[in-house]
Amino acid sequence: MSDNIIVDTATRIFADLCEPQTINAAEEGRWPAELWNALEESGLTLAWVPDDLGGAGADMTDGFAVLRVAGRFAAPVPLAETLMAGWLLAQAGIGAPPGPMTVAPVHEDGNIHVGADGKLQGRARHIPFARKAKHIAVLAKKSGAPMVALVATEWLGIREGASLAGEPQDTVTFDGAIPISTGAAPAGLDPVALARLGAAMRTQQMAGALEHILDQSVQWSLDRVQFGRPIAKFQAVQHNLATLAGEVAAAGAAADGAAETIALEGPASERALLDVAVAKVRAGEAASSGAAIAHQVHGAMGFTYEHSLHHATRRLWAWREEFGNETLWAERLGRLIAEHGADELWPFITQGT
Amino acid sequence: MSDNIIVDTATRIFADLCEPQTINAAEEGRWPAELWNALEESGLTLAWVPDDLGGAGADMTDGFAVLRVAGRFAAPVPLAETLMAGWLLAQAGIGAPPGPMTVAPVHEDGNIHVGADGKLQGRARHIPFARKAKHIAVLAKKSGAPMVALVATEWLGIREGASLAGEPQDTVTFDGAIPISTGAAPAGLDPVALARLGAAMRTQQMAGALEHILDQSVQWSLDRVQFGRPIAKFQAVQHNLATLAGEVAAAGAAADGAAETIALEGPASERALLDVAVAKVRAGEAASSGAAIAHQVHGAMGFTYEHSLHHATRRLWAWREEFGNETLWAERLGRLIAEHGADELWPFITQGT
Amino acid sequence: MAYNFHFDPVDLPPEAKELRQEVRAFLRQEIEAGTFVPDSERAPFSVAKAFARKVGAKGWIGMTWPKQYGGHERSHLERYVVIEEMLAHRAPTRAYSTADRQSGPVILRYGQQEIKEKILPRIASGELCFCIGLSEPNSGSDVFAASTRATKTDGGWLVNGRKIWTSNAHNSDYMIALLRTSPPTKENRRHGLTQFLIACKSPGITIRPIINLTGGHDFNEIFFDDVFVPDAHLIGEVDMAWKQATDELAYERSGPDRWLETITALTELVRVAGPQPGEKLAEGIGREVAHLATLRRMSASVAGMLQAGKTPAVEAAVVKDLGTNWEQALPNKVRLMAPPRGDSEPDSNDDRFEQALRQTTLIAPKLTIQGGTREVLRGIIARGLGLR
Amino acid sequence: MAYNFHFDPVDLPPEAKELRQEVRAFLRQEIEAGTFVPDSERAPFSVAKAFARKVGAKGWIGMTWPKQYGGHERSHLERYVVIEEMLAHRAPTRAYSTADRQSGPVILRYGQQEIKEKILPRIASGELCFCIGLSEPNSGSDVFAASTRATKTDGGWLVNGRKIWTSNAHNSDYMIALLRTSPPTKENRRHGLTQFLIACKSPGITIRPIINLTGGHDFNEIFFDDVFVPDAHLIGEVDMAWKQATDELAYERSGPDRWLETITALTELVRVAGPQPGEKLAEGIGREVAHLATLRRMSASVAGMLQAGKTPAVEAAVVKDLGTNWEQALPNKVRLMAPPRGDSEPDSNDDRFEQALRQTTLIAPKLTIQGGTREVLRGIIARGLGLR
Repeated sequence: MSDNIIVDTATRIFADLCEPQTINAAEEGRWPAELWNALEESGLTLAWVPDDLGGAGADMTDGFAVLRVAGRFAAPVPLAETLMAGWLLAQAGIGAPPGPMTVAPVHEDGNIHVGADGKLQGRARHIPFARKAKHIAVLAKKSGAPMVALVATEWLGIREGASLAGEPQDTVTFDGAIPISTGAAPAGLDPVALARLGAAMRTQQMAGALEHILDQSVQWSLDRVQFGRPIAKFQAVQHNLATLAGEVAAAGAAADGAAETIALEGPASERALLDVAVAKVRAGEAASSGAAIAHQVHGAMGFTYEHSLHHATRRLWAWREEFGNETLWAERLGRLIAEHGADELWPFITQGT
Repeated sequence: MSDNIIVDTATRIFADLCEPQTINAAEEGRWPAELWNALEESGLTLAWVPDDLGGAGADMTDGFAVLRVAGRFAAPVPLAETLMAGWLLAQAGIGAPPGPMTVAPVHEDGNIHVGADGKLQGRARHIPFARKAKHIAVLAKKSGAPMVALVATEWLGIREGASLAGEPQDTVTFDGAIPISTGAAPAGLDPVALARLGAAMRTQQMAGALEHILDQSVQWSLDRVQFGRPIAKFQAVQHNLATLAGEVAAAGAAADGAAETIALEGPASERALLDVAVAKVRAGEAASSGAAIAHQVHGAMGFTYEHSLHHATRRLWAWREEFGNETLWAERLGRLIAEHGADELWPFITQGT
Repeated sequence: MAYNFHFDPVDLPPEAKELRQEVRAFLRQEIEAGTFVPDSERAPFSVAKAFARKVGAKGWIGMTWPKQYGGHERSHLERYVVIEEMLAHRAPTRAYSTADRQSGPVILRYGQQEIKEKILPRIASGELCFCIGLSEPNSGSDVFAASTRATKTDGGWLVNGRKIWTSNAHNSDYMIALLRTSPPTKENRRHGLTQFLIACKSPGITIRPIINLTGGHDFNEIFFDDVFVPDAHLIGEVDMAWKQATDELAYERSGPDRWLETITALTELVRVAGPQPGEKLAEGIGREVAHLATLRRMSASVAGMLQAGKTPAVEAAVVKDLGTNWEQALPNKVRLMAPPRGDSEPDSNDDRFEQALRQTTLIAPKLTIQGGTREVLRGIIARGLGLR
Repeated sequence: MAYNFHFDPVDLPPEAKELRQEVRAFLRQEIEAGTFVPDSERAPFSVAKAFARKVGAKGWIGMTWPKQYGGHERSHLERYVVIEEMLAHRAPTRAYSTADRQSGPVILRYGQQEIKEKILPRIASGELCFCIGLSEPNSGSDVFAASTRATKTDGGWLVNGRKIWTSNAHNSDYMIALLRTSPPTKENRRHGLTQFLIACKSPGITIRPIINLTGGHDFNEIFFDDVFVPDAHLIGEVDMAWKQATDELAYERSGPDRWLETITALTELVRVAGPQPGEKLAEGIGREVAHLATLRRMSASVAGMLQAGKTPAVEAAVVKDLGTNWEQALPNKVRLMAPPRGDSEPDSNDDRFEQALRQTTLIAPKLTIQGGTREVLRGIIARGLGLR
């Protein structure tokens, strides 16, 4: 499979089946079955599951590229989460079931255990799409060793919550749940590494959403007439949009860096920490300043529910916080840089390239 | 004396005797004797010394207002320092000698002692104009009690340094120096309180310098033609200058608040901490963003030594750091707010008014 | 000298300080009595309406107006104190605030005697709610491009067209609308607009709600179909609204509502921080408080200048530009200062910090748009600097 | 779709990675040998000149040019690596960098054969220093308003007028100047300008130094009084310079010199912070490194796109706008992150942090002005977005 075929497939599906009304309906709780089914039938949802475990066995970079597109369309489905769950299960040799999935934990201090009786213990907060998922891929510990467990959601205690984007973000209680299957995770795969993968994925979605609001804002500025001319002709608007373009480009470049590194060497390496931290910090800043500009350009219209701008901007506000916000990643990154010391700052940044 | 007479006198003296060449010459080490003498003869330099100690006995608010004017003219003389020294000496009932003075320490961790033998011990860094001052008013400790000492500079070890503005900023070693006179300072007057007064004074100077660069930038934008019209007509320039105007106004308002409170109740109260911290933080931010805008509007011309913009901007860069920078004061302020708690935030800010 | 605007020192008179204590006591009592919860954005309108009557009974609406019209002839500074306490306590003022701040003063200044006598006392008592009909689908920031027209008819005017972004119209009794009565002239594109008082329940008016991105209903679109407005409801001179529009803005632009909209994010952060926050959090809180305290001083200063009979129009625009930019940026700064909250934290139904952060994050975009965009304000300041 | 610009993934070829090690080894050796101290802004020109010859001997000037003109036919990515290492080590490149980056490529593309053969090899060897005569007293950002004129005479041109802000002119052998040869036309205000190669020592040239606010001498004002320029020194088409000016900018705008100018403030902060900084300092450092690493990726991406034969003009403007804004803001951020330094600190003659902070603070203002102001860059990006 080439990059283009996968991305083109995804783009076509979203363009056909991810209209603004679909996104609004999803916020009201209606599952976008048509969209999800098309994604599943195309094999995109299990892109990161190897052939022999029932998946599409695509390159990780292809999966990241699809998430960029999903972000562009504000797709209200757990595509990122299902990709990630499939990847996590595959790490432990567990095949992926059909249907929507999600992962737990999402926080670095995640603390789920498999007891001697084989039952799960623990609680995970802020689990995206938990109530819509059929299964959850859990990264737990058993006697101190990392372990991946596949659990059916129907057995779990779910306390519903919502992200700023109105997407499900639930607290899941695993106490006493019996996994469908479990497998040992490779050494080094812990909630910290898992959060890196999640952060890299969210960064792609953010980059896509930013590309979208740039398009939308440029188009709006060309169409909207004030004081007798399109607002695009005002220097202040031009400068705002030029600034937005810079933020969009930076977020995209940073997201690409994280994706490449994870595709190359997985999330556990020091370089993965570097590139993911850079990406989540930079994309988070771009999300904040970019969304602010897009809203300023759109004026009152962009503040309405009927205009679709908020599909992207509310997701940007939610995603910048998920799998670690800018503060958390900046601190990690700063500590890493400090450990290596001043004279290694430049060599460290240019490592690999 | 009314506000206006004092301020008008100061304005006239600076307008006559504080030309850009005078400021450049001062940076090369030439003492602006004419300017200083005029200030001294007018009584401005000892405005804060009571009549009975040989000073002008003006209101503190008048002194602050004069510093605003001095900042506007980038006056290259230790007027603020001499005012402050006179005030400090007066606290201990010591009369002020003629000639330029400065104070020590300027840092909250200042640590100068008067020994049992009556001699001073200690070293103070970043003392403004030390090498140009005839005397230094020192806030020291004797057996744990605060003590003010007047010392002649000629007996001291001075290691020369310069601020970003090219003004003297020296390290002074007091070891073994015999004060001309000493007096007990009132309880509560310690280097922390002294730094508050210094910060309030610098804030006034910063507010004045900011007013000046706004004037200068507006005028330049009206005079400078690019692409066939004055750059003032470009919306981007207008927005920049409007932003600068806001920063100037905010710095001025914040500086006034600190000056009023200190004039009312001295620097040792909790409210003085609040208002000085607010002022130094807000004016510091205004200095940074304001100087950046002024330079952007002035283009290459403002980066030359022959244009006078740098007289104000380099002082703004130096002053934002002196007597505690934004970080230091913000932390103090944040701790104060936290101590009082969330429900007291609003009442605390509105206290007094 | 370009620096030709000025903020006078603030000196609240003793009666204003006393009044502050009185307002605080009243608000504490109302909160304790359960009259409202401190969450002005989400209070039902019925709560806001009941609250308006209580505030009116206290004499805190139309405070500066003549007694003859139900006002209380108190100072702008006293009014200022009442308003900032209301906002700081997040009291539900929206059933009377527009009338108190904008509509009432316009009627007082330009309205016909009959209307002044009829309407102003009812505003002051908290009985009437107002909205402002300014923006139209094709004129947002550019209010002078309005095309909704009023045509002279027997004994009054017939109104046809559309207004949009009209806050609170669905709850209002009256609207003051800017309507086209003549075409603009070549010399003055602002010519030809006239202000009218329109009863919102008039036949021919249709109100379409516009839901905003928080899911809330504040904006409306209003359709006028041969709506009759009696002659007595004409406000000021025909075609000359542009002369009337500018003065009143100083009232509107510098108020505490221009920098207190997201304060709850900061307050709740201070609560989360506890009495001994770390270096980073203390610094962050201090930085924002420095802005807040400075804005408050500037805002109070404008009130003082109004009281002194000055017209601080540029100063008011400066306060609004600084204030709305600050309050807009605040939730994101608070977010980045907040201690991380992972799986080790307990779940809670009553997470005041999280709620405050979410709500302020969502409303932030509108703060630099409503009531004069950032671009419009900077244009006004630039004009004040002599640049245009 | 408006999002019509693109940053290709970066993939430095193995030879570039090897070259990086080679350059680092060379620079370390030169620093150890005392050839230069890592402080490019303040190295004497004689040091820069000697360094240029060494770099030329290494084959690191004119790297991408044809061998026939003294070049080395290496890739843009190899050149990119050399440049970023030079900057990161603060090597004194100013005796050759302008010629390598801008003047050489212009001569290569538009110069006459005779000049290419005569000049380019001497640039590549590190022998020749160039400056660029663009701005004039009445045309700063608006280069097409230039009025310094070249008038045809026997065998060449006579130049009269003034150029200003010409960096390094007092040290340069040649200038490439943009001169007026015809008036602009009604249809095209950019018409009528021509590029010329001018020997700086030509009779009739007077150079007046302009000291900058750091006390340094970089800028100059240049007076032309009947300066003769031979026909062979005409570069490109007469009156058509506007067609030649745009292509070359991608080379200039996206280079590491657009985001590495103040890096020393960050490096020295990391040194001050030590291996285990507190929460606040760690976060602050991390935030800036995130920007730095992203800028570097984007900058390298533009080099890769140049190598692939693309013309990433808008992308280059984006890198320069982001890069210069970041590097300009950096010193102030570093200042605010730095641990307080009061009387408990020792005095030191060799306070690298303090020195780095001061120097970068002073040069910061020029970073968004030189080589295309922020306003010009944003205009270019806006045009790329289809807004103008």
